[in-house]
Amino acid sequence: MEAYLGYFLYLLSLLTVGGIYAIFALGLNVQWGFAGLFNAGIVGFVAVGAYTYALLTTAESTFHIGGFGLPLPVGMAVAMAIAALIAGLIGLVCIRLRSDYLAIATIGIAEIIKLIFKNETDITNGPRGINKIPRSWEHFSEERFYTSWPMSWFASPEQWEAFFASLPNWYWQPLFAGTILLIVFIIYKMLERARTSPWGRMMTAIRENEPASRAAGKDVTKRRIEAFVIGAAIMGLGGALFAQHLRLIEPTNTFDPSKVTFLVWVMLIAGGSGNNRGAVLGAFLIWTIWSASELLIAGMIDLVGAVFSTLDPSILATRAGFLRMMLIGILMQVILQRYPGGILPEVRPASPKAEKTTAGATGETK
Amino acid sequence: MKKILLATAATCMATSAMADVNIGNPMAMTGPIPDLNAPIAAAVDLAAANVNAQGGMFADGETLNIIRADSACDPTAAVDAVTKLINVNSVSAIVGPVCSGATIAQAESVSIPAGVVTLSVSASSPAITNMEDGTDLVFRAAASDAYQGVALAELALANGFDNIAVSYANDDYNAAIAEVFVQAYTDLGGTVTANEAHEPNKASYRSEVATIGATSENLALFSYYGSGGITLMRNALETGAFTNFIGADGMLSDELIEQIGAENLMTSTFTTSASDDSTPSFAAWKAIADEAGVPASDPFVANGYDATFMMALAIEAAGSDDRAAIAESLRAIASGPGEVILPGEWAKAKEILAAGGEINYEGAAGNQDFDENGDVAGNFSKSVIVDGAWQAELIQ
Amino acid sequence: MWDAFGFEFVNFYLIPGLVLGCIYALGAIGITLTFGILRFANFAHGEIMMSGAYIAWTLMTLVGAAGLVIHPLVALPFAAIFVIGLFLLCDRWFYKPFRKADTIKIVIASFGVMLIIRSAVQVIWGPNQIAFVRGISQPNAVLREITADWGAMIIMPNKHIWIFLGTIVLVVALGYLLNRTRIGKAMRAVSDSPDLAHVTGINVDMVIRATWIVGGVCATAAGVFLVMDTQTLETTMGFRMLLPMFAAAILGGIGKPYGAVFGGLVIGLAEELSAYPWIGDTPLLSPGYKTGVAFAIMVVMLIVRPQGLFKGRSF
Amino acid sequence: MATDTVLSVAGLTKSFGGLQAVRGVDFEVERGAIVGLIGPNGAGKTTTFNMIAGELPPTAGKITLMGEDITGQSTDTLYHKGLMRTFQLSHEYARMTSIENLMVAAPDQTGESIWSSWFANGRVKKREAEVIELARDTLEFLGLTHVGEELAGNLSGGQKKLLEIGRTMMNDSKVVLLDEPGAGVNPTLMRKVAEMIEQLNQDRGYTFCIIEHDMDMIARLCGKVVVLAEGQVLMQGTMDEVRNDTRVIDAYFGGEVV
Repeated sequence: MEAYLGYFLYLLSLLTVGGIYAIFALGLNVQWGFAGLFNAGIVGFVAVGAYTYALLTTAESTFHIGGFGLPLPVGMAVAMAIAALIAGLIGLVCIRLRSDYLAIATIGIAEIIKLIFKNETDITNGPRGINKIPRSWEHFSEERFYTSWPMSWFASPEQWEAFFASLPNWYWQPLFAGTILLIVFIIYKMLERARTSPWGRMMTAIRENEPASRAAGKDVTKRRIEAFVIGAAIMGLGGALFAQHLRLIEPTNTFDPSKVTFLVWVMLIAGGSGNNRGAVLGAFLIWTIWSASELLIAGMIDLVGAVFSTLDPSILATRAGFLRMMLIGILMQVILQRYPGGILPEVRPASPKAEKTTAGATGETK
Repeated sequence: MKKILLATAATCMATSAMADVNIGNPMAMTGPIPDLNAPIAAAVDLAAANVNAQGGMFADGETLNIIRADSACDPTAAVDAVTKLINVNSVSAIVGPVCSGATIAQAESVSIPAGVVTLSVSASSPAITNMEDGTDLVFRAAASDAYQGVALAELALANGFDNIAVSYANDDYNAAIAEVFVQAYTDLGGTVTANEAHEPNKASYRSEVATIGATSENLALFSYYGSGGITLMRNALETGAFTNFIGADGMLSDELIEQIGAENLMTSTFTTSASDDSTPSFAAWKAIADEAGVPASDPFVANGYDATFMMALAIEAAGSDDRAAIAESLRAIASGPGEVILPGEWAKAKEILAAGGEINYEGAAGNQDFDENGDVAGNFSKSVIVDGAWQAELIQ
Repeated sequence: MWDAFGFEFVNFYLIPGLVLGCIYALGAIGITLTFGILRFANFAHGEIMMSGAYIAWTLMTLVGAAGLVIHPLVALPFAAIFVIGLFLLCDRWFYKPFRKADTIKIVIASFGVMLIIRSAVQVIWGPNQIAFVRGISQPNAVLREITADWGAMIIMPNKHIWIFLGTIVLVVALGYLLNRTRIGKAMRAVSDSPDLAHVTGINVDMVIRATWIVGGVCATAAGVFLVMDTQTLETTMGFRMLLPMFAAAILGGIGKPYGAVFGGLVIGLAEELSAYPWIGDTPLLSPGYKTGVAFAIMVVMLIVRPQGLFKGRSF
Repeated sequence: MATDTVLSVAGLTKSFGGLQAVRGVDFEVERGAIVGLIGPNGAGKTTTFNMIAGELPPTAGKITLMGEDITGQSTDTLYHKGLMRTFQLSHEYARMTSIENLMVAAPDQTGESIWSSWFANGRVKKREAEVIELARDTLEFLGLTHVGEELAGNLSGGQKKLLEIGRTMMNDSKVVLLDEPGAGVNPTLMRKVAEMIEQLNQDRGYTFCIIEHDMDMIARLCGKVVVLAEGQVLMQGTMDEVRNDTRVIDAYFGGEVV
């Protein structure tokens, strides 16, 4: 029984992290899939979201600025807003750069953002990072929450303490995973609606043919910035959830471009860019492969060690992590060449009928 | 399909090890400090091998398995790795992550909520001291930076350096220890002439060296040898900007001698949390390590051995691999009263425990008595070059 | 002790900056040519550079096992052959299928190649640091004596002299290739205008191969020079050099090899000189931000003058 | 015919580096007129168009649209002021259907605001229904209903040209700049294109300014022709005047009377 609980909890953690990556991938899909903006600085927006959330919601601390102890939803909303704001500023100056150039510029900007978080020690606690970041649902069992309003209004601290003691210690895990999946679902729904509305048509038009769209009265620059900002806001929200999941963030290793930016790109390209379902599917799939490959490779090494007893498996074991990276790199090449559009390629929303129908053309709006 | 296959594979692995005692060991094979990681991992394996060679776990001699995972010094990877260790591999305890960030993240995010004990090998951040609210699940076998920074400041003044320039790598470990050092050194009456961070892993540090080198001929260097420390040291020696060097255990490695040459390190002193040859526990450890070919004095290697050995003792003392009982027995075996157990003395400890006696483990890296926060005080030794190799000497 | 040097700025800021600049410059040549001729930003360039250094080290160790000690510069040409082979294989397997597709595909493919090469090196040679040349390098005594007589003592180890000379030789050779040989002229033509080049009957496949070869030689040299300078091999060093090299290529103007050389020197100097106490006694910029200097120059350049100082192409 | 000027160009100049592509071009387009812009290759016709349409900022000179100075205004702003252009090489959205190609060009689409798409679905749907209706009418007018659901990339060259004209109809533009509507179009469709232009001019009162190499088409449509050569206006007048002008014959027709 115990073992099954373990698998269930691991499954939940796969859904949690997969869901967070799905949010990043959906954000990237707005930027790249819809608007064709090559953002290679995803990690910068994620970091901005995570740090904003962490600084706003943690309890007061001597290590970094504030610890403002604000409610969690406020932290998440402001994380989105700040990420959007920064994206807007970047967009104003960089958006006219074409594909590779924009990629290089955004990588550079993301690195600069990380350097700022690392060096402005008074604000961010520098390389040591911020810990004790409150996590949705689990935070209710923290003393500073159940002794303050609104929780204190419902019951006394002792009652709360007893209540939480009666729950299994993983009670928050399904709730947290569920919350993330719900957020993924809401973002997915909103983006789907945007995609199938005239907004999506206009974005596709701008991506397909810029001069024609300008001639058709579309303010291309403004629309590009809009997509960039929306995507960044989604990434900022993802960053806030990322911080909740990790409960400690620090600038160097948490926000490693090869594990955030690159992995998210792999997810989107594998799933199918331009397709929101593809983005979500790619995120869950790649994260599962990524996470479970450690177990698999560990097993394979044991096997190799058992079969070829003369080999020293410990050498392989210390290098297993790199095999994993290589696996992802090769997987990526295979997908790029075999499935150029991803597993779920982009599908345009159904075009309206050109023929007039007698039964009132207005009904045929989809 | 793939998912099913993976799940099956995971299940097989988990069940195959079910009858034994499993300890999860998230290390940092990938990530920024692979150099430090390898000898520590070897020490962890060595401790398990010692245990298994001397009768194994419990009365029926179960095998102690070390299940290794990769935390990459990265909170994301650490949380993921420890989630798998706890839930899929069903380990009894975590002997742990190397980096402070990874340790805090995995503890706060996974192991504390799951009620699993973590005993970190080398996490030294002061933030760990006050991390827990009401639980007693996080311990460490390495002293907090707070202790070593002070010891180093005293050493610097004892060596007659009344002014010093400080250069530290901008990572969690080195930034923290530099901060403590600067504070202690100034309080004790020394003058810090320059205090600059350097970005790890740069190709050249000549300009950094030149800038701070104009102010003092003594350099306190806080860096990992494997991620820029050697380069900085080399640049400092090449330019001749500094005469004397002191530093913490991140720099103390045979690799330094290997790369820079002993003849160039005659004016260098590095501290480490290991004891010197004169203590019986270090001598015992050195004998075991030398026999197995593990570098005994490299940073945190002794701590890695201690952590694993203590966790095994704790499980043995608890009488089962049940997670809940381990935290309590970990405190019991680590400090007095009781018979003193030295590194490698598994059979002796097992016998005493079986007879219902009490033990007190005196580790390779210090006496390993936990305070109420799960921290150890640690002894410090200074290492200097003697006959082309590091020689440690206990400092008070 | 310190005052004895006198010529501090030159010795500890200018020369190291130029050394770093030379390395960036050689790496940026390959990037700018790939960008100009194949029209994509090759993210794998840094890793290629790094693998070149590893191969050079392996050659030196193998020969060393036979009792012969060779200078890294001797191993360089042989390592370059391996690297060129690697470049051509990557092109054949990973880049060629996307020649006609969107730029983005090939850029992402190069991202993947970067990952594959790096992890392959980590699996083969292990992630740990390896000593390339042991010990510390003493300044060249002759140079010091001579310059000291002139009243401006220059302290420069031999390795830096080799790096300067090597860079000059390679850049001069590159100039000869591009200006005097048929294939070099064809490369310039393709870089300036691929459509026109196609019309005039230039063998584009040939030009692409030549690009990889030239880029490969320069990348190997950059990698070997880098490890000659730092004296240690490390698997992540390529990636850390990548963005500064991009910055150099952009600064000099995409498709302009000489621009890349100039850009490399500027970026190298800017990084080192940013820590010089220009105002007062403290460094102008905290060394913690040193890495950011190259990125900042690059971003500003992209925004203000994307065609670069030498009027390269902008997309 | 009405005589008030809707579009006037005065002293329009554009230099690229040292090269002066357009040098002080002046001409006027009256309301309801169809003005032809002709000249040999490299005469600066498309550059002039690009400047009027806001794609290129002029080096000097002034462009006036219905009394308002529009010099240097962006293409999308001009769209909202009733000036629209087509392209020499068709700029269709290849991976969208013909009807969608038209719908993109409709003005005042509520659904183009992402907020409305989320929170004002009713209004979006209402306007979308109108846009579809308009697009269907336009398709019918163009005679493209049968390829309405076809991807625009699969259409023939002539159909693409028609689609481009159709896009200008979606906006009910006042002034339309057509850049070689006949280029690469087969003679049958060419006649059709010309018919459309005439019809739009007469029925809807569109003002056209056309670049075209096909002299028959120019002769048939244009009341006034402006001849450009080497970036300058060589002459303007009716087609007959142009045909008989020796300067034009020298510069453009190379001495050969068409």
